[in-house]
Amino acid sequence: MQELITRAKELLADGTVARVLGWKAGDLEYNPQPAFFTNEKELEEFVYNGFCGANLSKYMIEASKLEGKTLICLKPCDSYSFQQLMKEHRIDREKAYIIGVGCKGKLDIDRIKANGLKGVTGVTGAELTDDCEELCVTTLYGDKKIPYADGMLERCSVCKGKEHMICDEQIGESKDTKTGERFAKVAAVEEMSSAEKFAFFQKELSKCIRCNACRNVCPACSCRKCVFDSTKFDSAQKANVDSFEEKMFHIIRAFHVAGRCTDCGECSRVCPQGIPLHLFNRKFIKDINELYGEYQAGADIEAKAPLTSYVFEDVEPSVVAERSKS
Amino acid sequence: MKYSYYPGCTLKNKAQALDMYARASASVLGFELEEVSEWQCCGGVYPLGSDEIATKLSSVRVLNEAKKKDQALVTLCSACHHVIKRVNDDMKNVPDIYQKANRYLQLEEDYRGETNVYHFLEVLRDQIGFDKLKEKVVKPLTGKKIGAYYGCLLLRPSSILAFDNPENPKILEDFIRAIGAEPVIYPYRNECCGGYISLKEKDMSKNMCEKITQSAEGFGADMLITACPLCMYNLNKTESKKIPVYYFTELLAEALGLKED
Amino acid sequence: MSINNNSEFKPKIVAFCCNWCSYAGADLAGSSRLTYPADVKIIRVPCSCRVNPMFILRAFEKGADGVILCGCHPGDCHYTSGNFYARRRMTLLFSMLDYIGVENGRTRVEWVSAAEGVKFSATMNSFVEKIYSLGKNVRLEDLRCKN
Amino acid sequence: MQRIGVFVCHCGSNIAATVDVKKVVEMAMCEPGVVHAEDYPYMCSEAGQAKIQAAIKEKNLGGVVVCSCSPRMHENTFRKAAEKAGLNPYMVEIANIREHCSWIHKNMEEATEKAVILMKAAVAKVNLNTPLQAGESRVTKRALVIGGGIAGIQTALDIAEAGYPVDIVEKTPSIGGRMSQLDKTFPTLDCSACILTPKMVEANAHPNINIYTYSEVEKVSGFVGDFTVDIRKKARSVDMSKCTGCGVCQEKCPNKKTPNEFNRGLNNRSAIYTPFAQAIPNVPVIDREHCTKFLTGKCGICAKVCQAGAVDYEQQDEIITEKYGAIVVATGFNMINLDKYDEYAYSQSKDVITSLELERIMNAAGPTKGHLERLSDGKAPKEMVFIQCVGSRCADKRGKSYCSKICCMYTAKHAMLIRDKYPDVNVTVFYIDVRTPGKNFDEFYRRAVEEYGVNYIKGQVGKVIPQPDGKLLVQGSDLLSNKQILKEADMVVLAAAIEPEPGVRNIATMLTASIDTNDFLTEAHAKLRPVESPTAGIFLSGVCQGPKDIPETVSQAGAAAVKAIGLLAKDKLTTNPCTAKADELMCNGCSQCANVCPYGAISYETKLINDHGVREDRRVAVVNSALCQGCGACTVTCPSGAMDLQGFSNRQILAEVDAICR
Amino acid sequence: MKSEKKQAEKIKEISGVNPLKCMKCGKCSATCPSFAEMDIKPHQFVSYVQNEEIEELTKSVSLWKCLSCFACVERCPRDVKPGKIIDAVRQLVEREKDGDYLSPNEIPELLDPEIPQQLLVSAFRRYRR
Repeated sequence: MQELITRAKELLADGTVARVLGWKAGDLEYNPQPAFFTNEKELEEFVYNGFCGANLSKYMIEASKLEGKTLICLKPCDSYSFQQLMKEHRIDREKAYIIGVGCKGKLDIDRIKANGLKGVTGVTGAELTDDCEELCVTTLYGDKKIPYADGMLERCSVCKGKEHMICDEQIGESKDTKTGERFAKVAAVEEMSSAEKFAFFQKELSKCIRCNACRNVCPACSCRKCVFDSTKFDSAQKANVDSFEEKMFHIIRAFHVAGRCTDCGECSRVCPQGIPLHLFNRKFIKDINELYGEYQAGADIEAKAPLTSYVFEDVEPSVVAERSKS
Repeated sequence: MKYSYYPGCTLKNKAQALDMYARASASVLGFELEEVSEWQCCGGVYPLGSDEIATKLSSVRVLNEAKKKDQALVTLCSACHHVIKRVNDDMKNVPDIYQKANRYLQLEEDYRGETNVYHFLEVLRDQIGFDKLKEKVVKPLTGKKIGAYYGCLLLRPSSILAFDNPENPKILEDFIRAIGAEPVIYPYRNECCGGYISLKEKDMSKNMCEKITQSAEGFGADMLITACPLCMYNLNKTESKKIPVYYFTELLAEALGLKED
Repeated sequence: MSINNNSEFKPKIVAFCCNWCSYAGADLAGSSRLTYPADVKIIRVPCSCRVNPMFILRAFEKGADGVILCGCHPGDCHYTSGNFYARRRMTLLFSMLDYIGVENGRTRVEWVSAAEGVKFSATMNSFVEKIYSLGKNVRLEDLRCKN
Repeated sequence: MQRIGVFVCHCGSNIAATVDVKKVVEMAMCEPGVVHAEDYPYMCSEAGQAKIQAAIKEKNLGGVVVCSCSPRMHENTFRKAAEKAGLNPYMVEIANIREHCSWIHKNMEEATEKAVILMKAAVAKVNLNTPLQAGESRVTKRALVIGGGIAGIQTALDIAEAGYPVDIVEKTPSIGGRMSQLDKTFPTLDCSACILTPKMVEANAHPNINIYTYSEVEKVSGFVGDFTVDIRKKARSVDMSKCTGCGVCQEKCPNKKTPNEFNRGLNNRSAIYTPFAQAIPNVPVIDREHCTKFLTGKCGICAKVCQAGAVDYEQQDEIITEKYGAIVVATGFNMINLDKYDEYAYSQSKDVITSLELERIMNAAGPTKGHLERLSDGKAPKEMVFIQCVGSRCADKRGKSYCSKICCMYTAKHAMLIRDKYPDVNVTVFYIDVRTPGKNFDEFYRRAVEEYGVNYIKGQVGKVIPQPDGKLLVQGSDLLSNKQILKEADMVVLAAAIEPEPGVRNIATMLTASIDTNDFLTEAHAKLRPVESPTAGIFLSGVCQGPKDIPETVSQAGAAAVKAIGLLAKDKLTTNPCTAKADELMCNGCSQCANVCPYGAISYETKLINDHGVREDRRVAVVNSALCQGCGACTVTCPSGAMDLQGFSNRQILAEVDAICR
Repeated sequence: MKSEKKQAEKIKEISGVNPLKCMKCGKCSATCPSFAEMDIKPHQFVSYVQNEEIEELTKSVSLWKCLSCFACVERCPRDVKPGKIIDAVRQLVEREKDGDYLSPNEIPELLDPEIPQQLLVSAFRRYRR
């Protein structure tokens, strides 16, 4: 972290960048938030620790409109989003100075609490100075040690890799955190009967309060005006009467980002209701990989996106019925 | 470089020359032919029927042996090459055949055409290189005018054998040049010698071979070379036979200085 | 229309047909007097690629029991490539609907040329039959929309 | 809310027998916005149209729904009627209650219910219709013809005669194309040069025609009526304005070892050359790949002997950019490579030749000065064998699946010419079928057989076997006598398949013109629009579209010219108003829509946008309505819904959906 | 008649050949080295199967004259593979009782000292079930 701050100060001082886009401590220590820093003084608040899960790429859309360059800190997975936004001309590469920051897996306070911990008051071991093997959780009932991996976001256990797709320089070490199969949960749902699937999603989606946090955080959901706020589809400003409205919203949202979603997992991370929203996006990714060939959004700026290309021999939609387990 | 090697029945018997000279030459050229253990006869002709499975199994076993060693399989006799190469193609591309064959064989791992099958000549051309071969020649056959006789089995069907241009092949001609002799190109070099028909229809194959040898002689060949014991047998049966026929490996050994006079 | 609890199931089926092939195929079915159930209502679109997943979900939201999309055969699109895009979009959308537990028989894509009146009629007959066998769509219906 | 009128047609009894039209009218009056509804036996009749027009005026209608037959039948009729009454034609919608309702349902109640729903959907849609104006785009009154063979020349002449300027771009140093290589033409046997050369001269002299030889199309942008084309004029190394065409340079050129393309490589030419004596322009080209001066720096003889001082070794390629309203493709054909047909011994024997090579041999300006002789030993042949369908009608990977169409006739021509000029030469033709569909064609072929004694044998040849004595043994089938024939010949002529000139694929890509698996350009409609590409403003002339002979080529060239003239004659083009349109305020500028547009109609501009008081430069999509054909692919790709299709807008379609599911 | 139809289907199945692809150019017969010895010629085999006249084919001496040299297969412009049809008919015959063309008894007189093993192996495969 110190190295990052030092480098940021240097770049501010020599005029390479006009501001720094990073994280600063939030109201709670395990809740750092994205922030712009414009001078050395402000940088004192800069943090980069195991809780800095927020993907900063989307902030670059606004930063691209500002005078001068912005130093942006990107974790390996964030760099996919950044590159995807570049591909869509939403951000200006020339306006960014990218520091690829190391990643040893990002933490989630809810996951930590899920280890049976109550009255959590603080967490140590997330400073990224060590190998990130263990966390020490301070609770009202005493300290408790848990393995670092047990406090990690789901997305880190199915990490795409610790390589930055794009950056100007790299600071900090990374550590492989992949332990699981990315599509395991999707495959498990696919195995369910039709009724089970319906029950599963109805249960999850009925929690949705349409707070739009998923939409706001999603780097692919960067429309100036969302269709759900627009009069063009008669779909705006509807009260949620039943679960269908949520389904429609989440299906369409997933469809709109299909082929563009980098699977950064921010939607699930920010959902206050804990809905595993990434299961929608990952379903599309899995289908795309299986039906049209492996595709990772944001990995290759030149690659043709699956929904804006085709081959004559593409499968027919009837494949869905053929593949369906239910 | 080590290859699995499938000699086939005739090379163990009537065509020992073809086999012997090939092995000797191989060691000089820097590769080794490791004979597949307990190989069985390929059957001599490729079973054309789409429903014939059992007759293809001996080839599959050989191919699988090579696969287990992670080696390419080298053949020498044209007939064996034809059969094994085609069975291999079936095992790779024809679901009905590879499914049934694997069901019969109950191998540890299904065989799906993984082994590469090369004719000895293909090894010379593609792995060793005729230029390289030329460098190793100590007794060039200078001044000899040699007609290459391909026959049918090595060339056709070209979509599967992929050996050379089936209508105007040049691999043996290039070989002849490499050993210092002069190739004679004549139009019957890719026509059939009569093959297995010579057992019962001796006149038919005689007629065919007559055409072949006369054409070769007419274009000025002193001798013919072949890779096939059956071609050799049939060509030697012509009435007006004047032109000698050799296995190409014999001339190769000679050029490499391996043949005792 | 009022809700008639006693009435037997009359499915609502929306068929999106591209103007150049399938709509003309439907016309041909008509001029050939090839019947299919009146439950099917056709919406004309210029090309199968004009059909937005929103339209399909909206139909279900409003109480449709089945939605079918018909376009030119792959390779015959009036706009050269529209149906190729439609094919990918619909494949993914249908897969998603199946994934969330909507019976996959409720959605279908068929390629019907302007000359295939017989196919159009046969397709509609089989689709309607399928929808009858699935019964009323409850999983995607928005109750608010009933009146 | 529009003021809507609903008009229900009985179509005699076609609709009224199964649909209760009165009920539909009654239900229509209950729909919001509907201020008028009536039925009539024949809405499409003049009286029916008059009723609509009267209602539009009297009730001040803003939208019209006609419940009638398919819109594919009478949408235009009703739109025109509405327009005459002062209503924007795009405010008319049709509810198809005939083909989609009355004709397929037998139960009146059921059919009426459906008709009502279809009417409601149309009303719901028309409520959201907006008046649309057909757009206009200008037409550059100049045509480009790609290819300077007989097809290109004829097209150019016809367009030029109509008064429009035309440019011909020809890849080789001279116009003339394949036809200039031919000796005689069927079925009249007149000399090819005698009929072609005057056309070449005429084209060259025509005030409206400008010829770029030794040039290629490099880049095409724009759209129908307004194409911009970059033409690369390759360095000729000879100043066209100075050269007098005296030919001394070619005579003195010491490097005469280059295969002569014009003579199919049967003899050699100099490095500085004109392809043939009647070349237009009669200005030589230095073949830099073979010229000693360019290869080694030494020589320079041509410059020394040129009294006009025209030779210019420093000349560079030049790019000319020009605007055109129409483009005609006339890129022609080539013979296939015969490497894969070695059973016919083409590569083994010099005396096995292609038909085009025979044309050169028979031609007085050819490599043998018109004497029929064997290329191996110069001897006169006594036995000639022709083999048909070499590479044509092949289902294997070696050849082409199509019939090359011209071979039967030119072979009959060759056979006849040989028998005429050399009566002692026997001619045998191995054929599979003799195809002579053309005026006087079969008569021509019969003359070859009956009057000239050409021996036609039905059966393909299996192998051509060169003999030690230089003869060729032809082993073929005679299917009619069920025999295998061994025929000794002195020369064998192969009717090789023709294929589109290889460069056409590149040109088609530049033009976004579609091309089939055989690389023939696709026509907009196989029967009804055979000389137009599906891409507007692109026309097809000659063999680039499919195999054809000279008479057919010339008629197609004329047809393509007429289509081009029809376009150039317009000052403005009206465009389909049902095009996509981007809402600048909502557009993200993400480029996804452009990726799916089949017409390249979407581009991006950086514009100053005033978004509710926020003024900023934004990258936004702009649809060129002249290019957009209205498929709507972009609208679905657009996640924000900024892109919409006029006439089929999201809200319109959703309104239909709602009406149907209500 | 009916069984001939069945046999024709069997031949198509064993050979994998679709006789309808044939355009009747005769290149197979033009190229066949055994043409002179055959009573029914290669191109006719295709037509016979197409017309379901199998009876005559099964009696044809051509079955035993074809070399399976694949010249017809290689050169066929329509990818019909007449050689495979002939082989399929041969199999049809051999799979019947007494269908063998070579009996072990005749072998001794056919032998000579130079005969390579593969000749016997091949002949057995071709002539017998």
